[in-house]
Amino acid sequence: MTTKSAVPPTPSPGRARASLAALVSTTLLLTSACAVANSGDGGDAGSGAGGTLRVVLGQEPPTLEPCEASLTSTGVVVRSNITEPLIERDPTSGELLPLLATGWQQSEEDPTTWTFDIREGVTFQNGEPFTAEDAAFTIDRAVNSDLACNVDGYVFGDMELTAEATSTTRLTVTTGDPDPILPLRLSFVEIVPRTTSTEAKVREPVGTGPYAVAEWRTGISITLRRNEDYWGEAPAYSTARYVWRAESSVRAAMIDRGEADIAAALDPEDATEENSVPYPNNETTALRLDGTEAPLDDIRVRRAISLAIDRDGIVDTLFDGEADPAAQLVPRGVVGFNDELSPTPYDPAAARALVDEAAADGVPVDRRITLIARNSQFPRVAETAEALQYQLAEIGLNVRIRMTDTAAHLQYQLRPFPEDAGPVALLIMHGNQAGDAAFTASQYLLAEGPQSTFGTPDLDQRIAEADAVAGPARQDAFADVLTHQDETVAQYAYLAHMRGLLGLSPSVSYEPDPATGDELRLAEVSPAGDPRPRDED
Amino acid sequence: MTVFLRNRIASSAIPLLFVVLGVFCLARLAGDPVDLYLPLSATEEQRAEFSAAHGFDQSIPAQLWDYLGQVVRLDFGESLRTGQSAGEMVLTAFPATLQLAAVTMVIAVLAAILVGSVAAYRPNSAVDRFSSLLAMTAASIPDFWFAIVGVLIFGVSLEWLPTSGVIGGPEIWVLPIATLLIRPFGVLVQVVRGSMVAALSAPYVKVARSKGASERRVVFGHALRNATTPVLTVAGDLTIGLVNGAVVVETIFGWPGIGKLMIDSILQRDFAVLQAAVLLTAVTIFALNIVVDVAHALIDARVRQPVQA
Amino acid sequence: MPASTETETRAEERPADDPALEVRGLCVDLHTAAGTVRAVDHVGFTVRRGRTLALLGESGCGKSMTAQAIVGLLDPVAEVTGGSVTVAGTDVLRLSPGKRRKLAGPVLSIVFQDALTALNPVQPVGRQLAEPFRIHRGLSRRAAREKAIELMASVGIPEPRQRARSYPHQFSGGMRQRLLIAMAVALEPDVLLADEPTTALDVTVQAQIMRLLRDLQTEHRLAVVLITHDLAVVAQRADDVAVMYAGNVVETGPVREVFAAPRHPYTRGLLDSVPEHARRGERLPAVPGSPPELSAIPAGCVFQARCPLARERCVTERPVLAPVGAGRSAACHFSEELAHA
Amino acid sequence: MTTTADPATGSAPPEGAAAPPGARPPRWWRLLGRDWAAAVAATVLGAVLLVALLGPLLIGDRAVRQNLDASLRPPSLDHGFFGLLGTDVLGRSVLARLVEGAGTTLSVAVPAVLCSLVVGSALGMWAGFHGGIRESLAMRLADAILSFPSLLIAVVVLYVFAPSVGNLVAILAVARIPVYLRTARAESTELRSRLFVDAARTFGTASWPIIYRHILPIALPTLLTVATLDFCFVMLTESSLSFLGIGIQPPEVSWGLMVAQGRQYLQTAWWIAVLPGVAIMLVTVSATVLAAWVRLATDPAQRWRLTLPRKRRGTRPVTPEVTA
Repeated sequence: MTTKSAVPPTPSPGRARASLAALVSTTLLLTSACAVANSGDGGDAGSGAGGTLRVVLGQEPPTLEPCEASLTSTGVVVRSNITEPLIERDPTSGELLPLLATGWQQSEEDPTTWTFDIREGVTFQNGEPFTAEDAAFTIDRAVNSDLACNVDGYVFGDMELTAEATSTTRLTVTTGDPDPILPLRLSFVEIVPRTTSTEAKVREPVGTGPYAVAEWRTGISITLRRNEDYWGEAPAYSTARYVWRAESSVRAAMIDRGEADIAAALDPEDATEENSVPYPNNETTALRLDGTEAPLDDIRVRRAISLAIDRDGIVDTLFDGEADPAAQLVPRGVVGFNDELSPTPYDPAAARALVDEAAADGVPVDRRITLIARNSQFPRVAETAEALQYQLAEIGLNVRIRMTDTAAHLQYQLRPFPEDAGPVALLIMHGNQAGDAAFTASQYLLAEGPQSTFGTPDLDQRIAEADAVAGPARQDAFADVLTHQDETVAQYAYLAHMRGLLGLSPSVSYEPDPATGDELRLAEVSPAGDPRPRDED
Repeated sequence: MTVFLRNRIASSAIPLLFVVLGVFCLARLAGDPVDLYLPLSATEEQRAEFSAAHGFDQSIPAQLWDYLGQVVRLDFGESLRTGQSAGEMVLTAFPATLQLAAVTMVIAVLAAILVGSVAAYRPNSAVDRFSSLLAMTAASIPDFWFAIVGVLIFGVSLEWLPTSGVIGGPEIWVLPIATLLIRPFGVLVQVVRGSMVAALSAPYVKVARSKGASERRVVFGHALRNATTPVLTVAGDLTIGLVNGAVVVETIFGWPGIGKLMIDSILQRDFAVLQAAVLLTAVTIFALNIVVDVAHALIDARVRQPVQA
Repeated sequence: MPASTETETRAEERPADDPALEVRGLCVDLHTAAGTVRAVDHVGFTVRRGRTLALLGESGCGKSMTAQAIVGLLDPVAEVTGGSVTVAGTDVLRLSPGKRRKLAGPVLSIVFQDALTALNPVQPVGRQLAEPFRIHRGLSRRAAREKAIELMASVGIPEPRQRARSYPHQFSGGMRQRLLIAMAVALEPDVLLADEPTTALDVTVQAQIMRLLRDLQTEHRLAVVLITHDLAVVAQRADDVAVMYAGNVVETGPVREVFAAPRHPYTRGLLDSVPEHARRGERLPAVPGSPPELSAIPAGCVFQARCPLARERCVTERPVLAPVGAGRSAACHFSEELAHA
Repeated sequence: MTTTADPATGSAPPEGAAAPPGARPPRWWRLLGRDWAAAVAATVLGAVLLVALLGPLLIGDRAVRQNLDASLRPPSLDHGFFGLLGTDVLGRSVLARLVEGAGTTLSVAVPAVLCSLVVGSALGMWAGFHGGIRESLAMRLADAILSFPSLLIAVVVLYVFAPSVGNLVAILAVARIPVYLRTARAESTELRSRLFVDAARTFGTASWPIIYRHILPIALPTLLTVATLDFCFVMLTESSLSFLGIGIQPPEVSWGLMVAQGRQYLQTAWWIAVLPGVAIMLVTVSATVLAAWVRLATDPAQRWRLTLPRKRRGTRPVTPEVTA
């Protein structure tokens, strides 16, 4: 900052003043001209019939791409609102119901082939008619393209699948091996028109649903407009607007204040009778015990852990009673749910005895176990981890807590597991949205399952057998698998079947179901005092 | 001045490169995004394919080289999470943060000068003690705490202000700004007070008084400008803090700013967005520092010219 | 005191022999950790227009505080507890701050010793010099600036128009002191207090500054109070002198007479310790011992501890400043003895 | 330079007032006693320090002892000493946790502040003293650290490496270095130009002794003030990291973590978040008050302010009222 002249030019004080003025005016300009705020669109007018339904989510959907709808944050907006599948599963009964397909059938002679009758008179929001060709295109796009769609991995794994439209109203799907639950799998495929790109994922999709994307203001809101040409019953609200707030207390405050009609996932301490309703959300929490590392490789230690957990205490104080102690990984309503299993009783004395016994046999019970949980996995997850840590310490185990973010948690959740992690007790939350224990077993119970640390050949065998049957036999077979895992493997110390809390303004009427967290059907929401029958045709 | 500016800008390029480099490597240390973006049951081939598609299969130096090549062409890559252009996402988010930061700092500086000067005028008086206590308390309130209490009181109980969001009139600014304001205000009041006490006891203030200058002239005409240097420095640092992300405020009030974007992209291992965001904020911060230096020079001639021996 | 012999250059409302500044019984108390102490104890003196009074004393004797009390710029620890300061017929100590401000500049003005810190470092000097005109004459920015440039020329700053835009740090020490003096005389005050105006400067520059002060005094018929510890400066520049010791004036009178025949042992001690000719720029020579702490000023004579003449009376009774000749006073019980010594 | 004792124009104590030659300056505790605010601040800090050091001995395992039946008890006298400030959701005594948290909080904040203070100041003074390329190198380093998202470092360190108090301290310390670096640089640049440093330099002294002997004593008060402000900042940042889930890891407990976790219970159980918040506030306000006082007390030019009788503190610094 040196100048060479002896008497350097100096700015007059006027110039300094001018620069201050410039600063101030720039600031004002910045604040008034930029587009973030002050762009109210008056759509806030309330939730009367024909008005706007205001929904507040926990986070902005990363995309609205239908083939990513198995991502909760995407699906909650897309599924059954913007796009629809061929078949829908009743979240409560588990029954499959026709939607864009009016009927379906597995071929008698060739169990690898299924045919679907396509509903007529349905148009996409862009005006194009919906045909079997669109359905075939969608399935092909979701499963066989290079898009790496979430639904592909989540529902279909590495299944071979070909879809073909034999006429405008008839679709044939062929699988490599016979698949008794193909219709259930297809209920996850949201139908898009043929014109959708196969090269890239779309951010704002076109579908056949009751609402169409009107505007997505990145970071601020997504607005859906009622699809006036919808083939089914017209929804009550002409518009729906989603916003997102990360803090549960703010979402609750928005309901209390009347700024939102529906709020996703409230924490128990923010929920009141007036602003929320609880609903079972199909999620089950448990500790997954790494059976390959001492001392967790000893089944007595694993059983002791199960005995040491005060499930009733945790459910009552931490979950405010909005959960049920669990005895298995799947909740009631899922095919394979075993009614005869009951939660392990809280018995620290017995647990301690088991640990002592193991210690006497040379099991290094004082080796440090890492209890890994994920931040904001569910409300009060940190407190839950602390309670578990304390209860396990009470029976003489050496446990430390490690809270992680999603990415780090996934490294422990999915094979290949991190090396040198030592014995890990992973706090998992498993949601079986498909309603069939096969999805649980293949992931969590197989010895080499992607989310399983160990197993037995015997258990693998039973799972394979159960997967091949259908109907009541399937139920019994999977129920048996779950019992068997408890008795001989005991990889999991179950915690609870969770319930969600949906923020609901008194001005709207809506009844959440187990799928609400993944699929919030706007068409089922109506202004209070005007309860609409759920369309369950 | 132009020479100075040119040198400053040139000398900023290398640290900027280091920032980019550091972020690039640290981000990759933070973990593999493959698991986050692929379905839980993705096969090995799918993983390999995903990695190859995004270049994660290459060595880090190779990735870095490619990235730098892209940056030179102003191509910041694509978000893993949303599929949008990272540069675009960052540019969309930045104005929200800048607006918050600018409004906050203008208010904080003006208010702090006022309160700090009043406090410094009579050191240790009741007014001084009270305003200092106020400032210190303000500076030590956790911001998320303040924000949530603010929402509960003004949003829910009193219904004076909207709870959150960016849709609406000027009232939506109140709580976010107030939350951001408390700390800079608290810190700046103390800085202003300190340097004003020093300035007011300087001999030239006595000289000004001996010329019959009014107290207002003494305080604002003579002392204040001398007291500006430390205030400017601290205000610059505080602004940097705000530009680098008002994460808490953006998270709670749902402001689509760069802080929220950055933390999201960190948690989601969305490298392209993270790198673009850091690059943009880093450039802004470097520019801000240059502005502060220039302001110093404008205010104090001694910075411009060497002191005569 | 002898009347001014200078020719009057301009008409005066007040009679020429009316004192421009009259200080009577001025007391300043300091509030310290140890309690309240008296730093300036009933100090009094008079200065007429065109004349110079030197306030002579060691560091810490209260001379600067006296000056600051007169112009009303005491630090908050210090408090005027008594006396009067009469300027232009009014006791400024009884004026409201606002009225007092009106006098600061046009009537009463002060030059500080360290010009680097006394000039505002972030304002161009021209603006600082223009300030008195803006405040008291209400001149426009531009007009005040012209006045400032004139002023700079009048105190001998070369290229004043260019230099007005420069900042204090771009001037040499002597130039800065000139600027400070220019600022003080801008509004042609009646009384100018110069608080060690040359302390920080080297010898040749000191002479220039003193010459400048004298020229200005002659030109404007200023009454000057010159605060210094430099005997040589007093001898050459002052008409009258007031010697201060531990907050008290111990001797006053015309410089020539006081220096020729001091009537207070302290004054004498000062003069004796200078070999033959007091040299310019030399610090006040040492009188054996050191001044008393303000918190421990004895009941009797303040100088008793160092005084060669001290006797029993000095311990119990404090001598008053009493006339010891034409226009001279001293505060010593034994001033007569000194006269004949 | 220091022989001119006449303070007529400076802000130094008026002649002979505060430090008469040979007199001892008033002892610091007497000065402290005169300033009730500083005295209270010192007492608070002393108490917190004592609690942090000795508290854990008294509370045993009560900070982690859970009792799900005693969840969310409000502060009351009914449940013994440790129920005085209520319990958290896991039925742990908030009082015991505050005591336990004091230690953790201080053991994060104090080392973090000290590290950044030492490293940043040393670098800054060195840079400011030498100027030129070394100065711009240090300044650009500061810019780089400032513009680096410390959150990213936090995430990497805490998720990839072990989350420990030591790592947390390191992150917070590195992130705050630029503040001291810039402050120290500014001070030493200004001081460099002063004569006495030049004189010392021409005698061929090495730079570090000059920095240590001439620059440090003058820059230190400012740096210490910045450090006190930063003390507060570090505690709050630690809390914000907990808010984002990457701070102190349970079952360890710090005030910041308590505030962050307790924020959910603001409406239902205010004591969980408010009490640690108040603790943070008390400590930072006390630290700031005490720092301001220390600064006055150690600055010979300012110390006289402390000696003013209370009633005169507020009087305006000009135009003394006439009482005679």
